[in-house]
Amino acid sequence: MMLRPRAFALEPLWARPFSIYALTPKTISFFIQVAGRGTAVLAGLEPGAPLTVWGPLGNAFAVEPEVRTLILAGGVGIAPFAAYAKSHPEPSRLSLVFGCRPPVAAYPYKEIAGIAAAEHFRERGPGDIETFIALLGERIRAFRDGLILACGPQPFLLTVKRLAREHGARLQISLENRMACGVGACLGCVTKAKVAGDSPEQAFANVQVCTKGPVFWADQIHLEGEEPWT
Amino acid sequence: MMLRPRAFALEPLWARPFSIYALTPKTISFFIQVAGRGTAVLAGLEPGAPLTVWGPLGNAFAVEPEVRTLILAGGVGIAPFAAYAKSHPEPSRLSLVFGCRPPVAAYPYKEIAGIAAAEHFRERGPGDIETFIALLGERIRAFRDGLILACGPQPFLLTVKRLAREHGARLQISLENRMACGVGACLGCVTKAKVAGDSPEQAFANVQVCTKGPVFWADQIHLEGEEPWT
Amino acid sequence: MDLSVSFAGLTLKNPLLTASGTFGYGLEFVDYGDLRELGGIVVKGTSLTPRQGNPMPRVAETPAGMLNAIGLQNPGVETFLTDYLPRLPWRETAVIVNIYACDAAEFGELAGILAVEEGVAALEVNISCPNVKAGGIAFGQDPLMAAQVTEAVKKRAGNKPVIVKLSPNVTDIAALARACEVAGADALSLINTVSGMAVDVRRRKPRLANVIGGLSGPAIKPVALRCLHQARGAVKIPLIGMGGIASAEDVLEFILVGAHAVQIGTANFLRPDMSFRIARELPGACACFCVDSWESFRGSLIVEKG
Amino acid sequence: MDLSVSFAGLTLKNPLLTASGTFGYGLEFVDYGDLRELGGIVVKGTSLTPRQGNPMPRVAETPAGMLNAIGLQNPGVETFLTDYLPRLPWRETAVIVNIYACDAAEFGELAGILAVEEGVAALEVNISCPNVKAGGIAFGQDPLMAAQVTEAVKKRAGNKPVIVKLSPNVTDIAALARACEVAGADALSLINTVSGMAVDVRRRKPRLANVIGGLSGPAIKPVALRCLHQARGAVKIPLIGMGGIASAEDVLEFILVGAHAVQIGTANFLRPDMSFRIARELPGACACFCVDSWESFRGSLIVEKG
Ligand SMILES: Cc1cc2nc3c(=O)[nH]c(=O)nc-3n(C[C@H](O)[C@H](O)[C@H](O)COP(=O)(O)OP(=O)(O)OC[C@H]3O[C@@H](n4cnc5c(N)ncnc54)[C@H](O)[C@@H]3O)c2cc1C
Ligand SMILES: Cc1cc2nc3c(=O)[nH]c(=O)nc-3n(C[C@H](O)[C@H](O)[C@H](O)COP(=O)(O)OP(=O)(O)OC[C@H]3O[C@@H](n4cnc5c(N)ncnc54)[C@H](O)[C@@H]3O)c2cc1C
Ligand SMILES: Cc1cc2nc3c(=O)[nH]c(=O)nc-3n(C[C@H](O)[C@H](O)[C@H](O)COP(=O)(O)O)c2cc1C
Ligand SMILES: Cc1cc2nc3c(=O)[nH]c(=O)nc-3n(C[C@H](O)[C@H](O)[C@H](O)COP(=O)(O)O)c2cc1C
Ligand code: FES
Ligand code: FES
Repeated sequence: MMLRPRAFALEPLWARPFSIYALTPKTISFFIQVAGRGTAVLAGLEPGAPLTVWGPLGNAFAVEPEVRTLILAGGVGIAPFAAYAKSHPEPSRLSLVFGCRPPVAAYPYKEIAGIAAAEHFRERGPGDIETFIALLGERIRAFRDGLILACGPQPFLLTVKRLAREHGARLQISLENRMACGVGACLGCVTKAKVAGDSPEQAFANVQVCTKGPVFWADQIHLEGEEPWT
Repeated sequence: MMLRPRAFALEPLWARPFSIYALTPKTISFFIQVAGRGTAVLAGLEPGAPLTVWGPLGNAFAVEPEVRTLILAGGVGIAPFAAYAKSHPEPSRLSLVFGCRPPVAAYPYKEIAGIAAAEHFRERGPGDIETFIALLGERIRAFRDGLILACGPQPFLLTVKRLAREHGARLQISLENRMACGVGACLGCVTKAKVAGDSPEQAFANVQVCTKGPVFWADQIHLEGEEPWT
Repeated sequence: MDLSVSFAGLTLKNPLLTASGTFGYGLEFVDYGDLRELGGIVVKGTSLTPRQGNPMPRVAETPAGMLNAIGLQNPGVETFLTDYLPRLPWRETAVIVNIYACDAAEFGELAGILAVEEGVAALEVNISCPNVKAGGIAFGQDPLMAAQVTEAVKKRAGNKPVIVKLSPNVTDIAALARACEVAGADALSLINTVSGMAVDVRRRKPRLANVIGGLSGPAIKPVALRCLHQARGAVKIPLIGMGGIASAEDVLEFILVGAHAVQIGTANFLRPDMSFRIARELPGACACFCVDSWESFRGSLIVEKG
Repeated sequence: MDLSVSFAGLTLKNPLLTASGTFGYGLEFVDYGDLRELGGIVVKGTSLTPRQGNPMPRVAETPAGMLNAIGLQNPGVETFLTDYLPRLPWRETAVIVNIYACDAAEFGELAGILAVEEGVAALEVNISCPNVKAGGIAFGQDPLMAAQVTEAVKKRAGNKPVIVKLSPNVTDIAALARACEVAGADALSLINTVSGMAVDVRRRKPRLANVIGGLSGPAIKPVALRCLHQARGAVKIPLIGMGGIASAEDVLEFILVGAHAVQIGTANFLRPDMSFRIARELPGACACFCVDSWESFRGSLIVEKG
């Protein structure tokens, strides 16, 4: 007889990057959405299964206790904000706008809503996206003197960046580029960013998202799909 | 953070071949010794884990109810003989000689010993091997008018074949060539065997162990490591 | 959608063929599926006279792949025609014969024998035999020699389509592809195995008796796609892609890059019903990836930079 | 056993180097191990002037491997010498600089700059730049061009050992190896990545912006061992083996086939302490496989047939 366990798979080679979802002195938690093979393997692990873990890498969202802060999260982009909200010294100054397609109960939304002002929007069909973009626009305008933090899918980030620019708001974005080494060595995860100064004429350089990011000031980077800087 | 489950391994590509150890209308059992990566993955499976299984392939040891039959098993080579003994119509005519290095309790020896005459020999150190070979020689001589069946590691099979030839005994050998396709298609598992007739002058042809074997009459095949046929 | 494809004088009910040497004569797989579900079968490399092949061991596993040095063991073309071909459902599933010889004349002779066989849909010419006169470099590694073999086969093949199978072990596969096209090939198959080797540290020996063998399986899929892409840019004749295909999505990858058909090889060893499964999963995969017709999908890869 | 090796004017405390482009400047890994545990570090490909590299995406996963088309992003040789080299423990661990240029003159210039740097143990010449004049074929794919580059570097390299890094994407790697030996190379490194490609069926696009990239990782280990074996048969100068090494046993495989040293590349991405782990596991693996000395073990592969 020939036997072949399905576990004889050609498993992914690289590790996968995730944000810290919760941290205690004894445990570290991740909030993981199954997106493909690697996350499916992670989701299927038995309790106690061994893992190789390294990090944390790079930087984190700015914490400005005195400043009204708007969190914009799309889908699993909400993951890093649970710990952010919990450790923020002035959660009363925080507001969250969360957009998703699956039911909101699938996400750690309530946790944040228990600490900070929060609202959510579920995209159910065509046309909803325009309503959501209008909502984002209103909120960004309301926080144009505060701080805005965003994490989510690429089209979401492009929209948020455009709206923030229109309203002259300060915006930080967390990028989710594909990563191989996760230590800044392979140059596979780079994004175009201004290395110093901020004059529009200055050339962009390719910097590692894994160690120089993942969080960037939106006006310092060029997103994939964005029209060239003018 | 970067996460990498150990299950992200570069798992073996091929299925692995095993003999049927026990069969009931609802279940099939295998007796598997961990020899490398593939068997280690199999051994580590959780109950209920899905497997791809195909077979049985090829032939099986001869059953000659009227004939005194000697089973020679080395190590995990004992696996196919549990079912053989249990389904044999005249187990009183069966004898087993079993050789191993780990304790005999690690093998399904008792099961066969409960049905057939059985003795075992444990190799513990240098020099033991000569004693075992002498024992094999004696038993083979005693069965030179009967039928001898052998399964075990290559050096064991070479010794048994030589002794059987010396004593003019009829011997069947089960081969454990490395297999890729397990259906006779890839020609990766072949052994040199006489295709028809049995004159020593006849040329050997390469035949698939997976479908034309794994059991062969010893005088019909050329084992790896054996001096050329004379 | 209509899964059938027509090219180079062949009509297949779907673009799935099995790769030579990995599917025997098809008959080994009848317990695991219906051969008529496949677009076609490419049988084991067949030579003029029987060959015993290389000594053992002939196969070794490698990460996501395998090495083989079978050495073209086969019973010869006559036995194939009398013992195997009549048992195959060649009216419903194309039977393509992979032919192997060590000089152009012998290739021509083989082609002549097969040209008159109704059950043979096409010839696939395996030009990986090392040419001893040319210092051991294989026919398939030299554009001139590849062209000579192609011409010799074409001349004797009658109305059978001639498919030349290219090796990836070359500096410039586009040059090989062009040479075969100019010499009259009706289609090209690519790729054959990648030259490789494995060793056993404990025994201090190569894992193959032949030392060097051919690497195949998922490990080489990126090499196969790259060769296909380069050949696609170099010639106009239809291409048959292969190398590491193990799913319906993999099949679509090769067609996206420009293949008219594909072959499933080493994946048949992962489970013997693999080719049948892929055939059954293909319609669903087409729907899932919004593929409406082969004509609109084939070669539709968006390449911004060459 | 004594793990140190001396060859081509280099003395390494063990035969483990890290492969260019996979270990940055070493400094990225200091949180995961002590650089002085390694025989040496080959730094990222360095050019005369800064380079921004290719557009994104630049990397893609493949079965047991990966593709990259980084495009040699690097800050240029001057920044390397002022900002990186002084921070490396070059007295205790060999720092080898991988150099990259698109013509022989520029290669010579780079060599001249590095020749006078005490912290540089050797130069590794990356000849995979496509030569536009020669129709896009890379220096490393043509024996004549490879020899020209080797000579140009050797002339300006002073007493620094010159290691030429060979590409596997050639019909005849032995010819390339011989050409570099004759041109004065002190050692050869092999292999660089295997040319490959991957596509995304959903978006109908290549997975790399550059379309074609280099395949590395365990998938290519059989190709690497085969190239090493062929080069070993062709030249007398020492060889540095690499391609898919991910364990101490893999290291021994390359030394068994004839390498003086090895490089660990893609495996550094499986876990950032990989090279340090392999360094720690090497003595145990030597004991387990009865390796008493590098001299007796190196190239001791038992080959019955060539
Ligand atoms: C800094 C950072 C933090 C992240 N934090 C979280 C988190 O907290 N929770 C969470 O669920 N996910 C997070 N992600 C995304 C997560 O890493 C990807 O979903 C995961 O790598 C996908 O792997 P896969 O093998 O399942 O999917 P694949 O089969 O590799 O790909 C499936 C799909 O996901 C896309 N994808 C693959 N890798 C990435 C990647 N690195 N970034 C973005 N898209 C990718 C592919 O393009 C494809 O469309 C984070 C990513 C980064 C870079
Ligand atoms: C017809 C047949 C019946 C078998 N029945 C049983 C059985 O009932 N129980 C059992 O435990 N084992 C049986 N085996 C042996 C079993 O298939 C191998 O032990 C297994 O394939 C090893 O796989 P691995 O990945 O663990 O080892 P690998 O890492 O592949 O190799 C470890 C060691 O085992 C050797 N090896 C690998 N594959 C084989 C093989 N196919 N045959 C022989 N040696 C091999 C290798 O040379 C190496 O020395 C049988 C083999 C055959 C051909
Ligand atoms: C065991 C084995 C035997 C093969 N025999 C032949 C052959 O006889 N003729 C041939 O042209 N190709 C032969 N090949 C090559 C395959 O047809 C195919 O080109 C190659 O394996 C790549 O496809 P894959 O990765 O899907 O296996 C053989 C491959 C394997 C693995
Ligand atoms: C991300 C990445 C970047 C690389 N950059 C270089 C380089 O700058 N110069 C060079 O000669 N080789 C470069 N290589 C090739 C490696 O040094 C090595 O030759 C190849 O990856 C094979 O080894 P591996 O399979 O262990 O990775 C790079 C490889 C990778 C994966
Ligand atoms: S993942 Fe390698 S540099 Fe960021
Ligand atoms: S394993 Fe393929 S022919 Fe036996």
